[in-house]
Amino acid sequence: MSLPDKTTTMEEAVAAIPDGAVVMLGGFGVPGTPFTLIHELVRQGKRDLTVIKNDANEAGMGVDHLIVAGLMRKLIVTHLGLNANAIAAMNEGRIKVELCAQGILAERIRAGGAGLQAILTDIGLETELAEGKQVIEMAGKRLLVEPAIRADVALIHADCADPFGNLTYLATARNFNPPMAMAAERVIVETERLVPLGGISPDAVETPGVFVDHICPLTQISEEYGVVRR
Amino acid sequence: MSLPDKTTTMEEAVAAIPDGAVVMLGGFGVPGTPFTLIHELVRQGKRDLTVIKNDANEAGMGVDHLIVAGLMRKLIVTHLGLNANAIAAMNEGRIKVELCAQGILAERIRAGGAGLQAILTDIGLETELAEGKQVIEMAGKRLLVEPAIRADVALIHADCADPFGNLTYLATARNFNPPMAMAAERVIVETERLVPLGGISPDAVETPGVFVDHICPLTQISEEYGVVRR
Amino acid sequence: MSDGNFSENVQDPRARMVARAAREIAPGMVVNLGIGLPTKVIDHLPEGFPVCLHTENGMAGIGPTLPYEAADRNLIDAGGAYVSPLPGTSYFDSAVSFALVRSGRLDLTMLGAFEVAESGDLANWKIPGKFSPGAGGAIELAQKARRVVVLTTHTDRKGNPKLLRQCTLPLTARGHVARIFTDMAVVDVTPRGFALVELASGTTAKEVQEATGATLHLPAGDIPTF
Amino acid sequence: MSDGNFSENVQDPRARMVARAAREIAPGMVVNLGIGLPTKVIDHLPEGFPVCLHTENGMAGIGPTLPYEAADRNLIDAGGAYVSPLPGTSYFDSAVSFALVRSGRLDLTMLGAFEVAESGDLANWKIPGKFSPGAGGAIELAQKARRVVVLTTHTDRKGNPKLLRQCTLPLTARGHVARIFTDMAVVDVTPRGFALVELASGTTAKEVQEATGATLHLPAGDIPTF
Repeated sequence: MSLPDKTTTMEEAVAAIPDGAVVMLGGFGVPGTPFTLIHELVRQGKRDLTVIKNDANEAGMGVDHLIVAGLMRKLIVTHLGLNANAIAAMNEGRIKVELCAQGILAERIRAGGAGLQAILTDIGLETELAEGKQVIEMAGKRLLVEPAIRADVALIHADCADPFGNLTYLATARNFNPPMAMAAERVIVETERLVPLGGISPDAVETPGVFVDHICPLTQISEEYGVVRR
Repeated sequence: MSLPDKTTTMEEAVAAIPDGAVVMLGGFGVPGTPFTLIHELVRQGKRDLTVIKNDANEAGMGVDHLIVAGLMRKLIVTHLGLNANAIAAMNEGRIKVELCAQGILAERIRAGGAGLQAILTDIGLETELAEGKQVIEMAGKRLLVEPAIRADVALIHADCADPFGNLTYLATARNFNPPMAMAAERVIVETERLVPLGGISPDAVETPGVFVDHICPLTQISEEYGVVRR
Repeated sequence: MSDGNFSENVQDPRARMVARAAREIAPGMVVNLGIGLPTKVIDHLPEGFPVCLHTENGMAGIGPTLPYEAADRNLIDAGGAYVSPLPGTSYFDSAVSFALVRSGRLDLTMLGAFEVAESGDLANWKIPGKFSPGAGGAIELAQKARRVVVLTTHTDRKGNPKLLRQCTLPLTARGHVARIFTDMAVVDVTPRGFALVELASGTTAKEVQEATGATLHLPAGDIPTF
Repeated sequence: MSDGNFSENVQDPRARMVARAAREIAPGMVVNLGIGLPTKVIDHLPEGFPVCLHTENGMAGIGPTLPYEAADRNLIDAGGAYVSPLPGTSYFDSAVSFALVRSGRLDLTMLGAFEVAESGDLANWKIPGKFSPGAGGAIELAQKARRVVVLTTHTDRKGNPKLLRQCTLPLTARGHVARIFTDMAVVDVTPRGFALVELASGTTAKEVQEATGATLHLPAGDIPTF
């Protein structure tokens, strides 16, 4: 037996994404955001996207490009306080925004990746985050039904990949990438480094290649990936 | 800041477990089973235990010692086909056995570790595994409510630990250990190797020390841990 | 493992069934082979064949099984066999292992059976009063693999059919079996019921029908053999 | 970070509040410090103090913050500050990060506040019509840390009290705040309502009551100062 090769170009991998797709984007702030894949989404002019991401990055970087280019219909997010463009687009009704508690967004995505239909939680009960949600009673306790989330596509930023799609991440660039890399019909990875099969120890793999469809090696790390001077 | 030291002796760590405790045991077959901690449970004669484990090991090893010594009241398990003692004890009513689908047991434990109350799944619908379980309707689909599981104690086998309780596992000895290590009020680890703080790369940690209470270095690896000649 | 090609000219009927089942695996698939007959499929895959074998105790990319002397005490498959890694293998915990199964990343599973119904129902984990050790991972494999096929002898030890109109034993999963490989035939589960697809060489359609506990629909033209 | 001891003799009232709050952290705790004032608590911990600081973007064991020049582009806290690891630090994904919070492994969280009610209700994430960027991880921190304390100025910029009988803003969590550190006092949330525990030096109980939008229960004897 041998493991198949999933390396491809970014152009080709992104070309398969249809307009109207539901797209998960890894990252929390700068670390782990697939900036180059987002640029390719913009370059190919994919429209009417529903984007799922922890945050809206900052003005002029990452997910903000999709807002400015008018390619995003809806944003499912935990916090967009650092991006005035995103807040303005929300307030002016140019994008629809759904706000989630951060850990519940992570768990809903993970549940999607785990093939579960929903999780039951008391997080957000008696707050306005519970409004409109299904409530059930279990063992005498009222709980919120938080449905699993899956996407058409997940765009993932890895530090290192092998051709089968086994991935590792660095430090806090891990964040939402592993759960998202399990929760989409098509998982596209940009990687800072590509190593041969066997180049990642089987114990060190953080996302098993089984979940991954396309590996796109990055040819350069643009300044968006860098340290932000504030 | 510095991270606290959680190393202790196995005698002391196990002494804190009360009779009647709900105890999770890592392992799938031989790999990852905390054989030495189980021996200490038997030596200290902890009674009336509810044990949660993937399988019942084989006659003469691991969880079987608890059955033979009459210390186990109930076993929550996915498969006990390799242990004739366990099947006999079940059939004779000496232990109560609850059978779970393997991945659902893993998810129920993980949900406990994640502070969720339950998961919703279609696994086992229309089979006898669904009998007696709460069913709810979500978006027109009938789903089983599978409650999260937490234990009083989890006994974990690691390949390597640091004094704060960061853990790594080897190969298929990982199995149920990481979810169980998140899902108990008290997590006790036997480790083949103890390294100083910083001896495990922060990216390589498989169970963060935050979840762990006690680290017990093994002084020897008994033959139970070895390759089984069949 | 055979030498660059799928096995040919296997004589023993069971081995022939296993060899035929191996040809069900397409390049690039992620496959879980159940305990028993299905595990033997591995021996009939061409060397270097691009396939990712999954085992539910936490490994993707199973390599060849190892003898006792060469075994790694921490590396088994779900049946307890000592296996080896390939370049590109990964290990993961039991929750991730079934996440893969339930979320649709498992292209194919090959399972054993006590009974299969013409509706695709499968019973393979419990004989009430005789054998009830728990289903392990079978429920999820049978319910969630993208394609579920069964490898089984066509009849049990007493000669009773295992392919039936309805299962009599507790079900593993309802309506998910797509194809059955036996020592006598390859049989598909269709909306009309069982359909004969191929015959073991030396076996007639009539013999297969007589050993089957439900109507066997025959194809229009010649029936291929394996 | 101070030199082996908790900070003493801090003059600025806000800095004094932060220094006092730092003494709330017991050795061995796992602690999450919210964005803003709570983050500054770190500067008042004795060097080498045994504490595990958690940040919700996926790290346990935060070390000192780093200047721009020394920063690692992949290593930030949830507020975006560039931080460093300690010996024994671990990184994990966002699901694991909140598993830790919700399952009871977070001993203490220190949060900022717009409003705190005498019942322990907290509002700190939304001012309808003005400010609604999302709650991030605050809901789970406020609802599930074993102990929730708040650091806030006693009044807002216009001098209006932030400690109230009832919150007027959308809640972050209901009934979980145990203690409030302000520039004027340390106040506990008790079954009877707010209880004055300590006074900032130079402040009187009467001044604190006047700046508080609910009854402040006074202790029987002398009131310690900080």
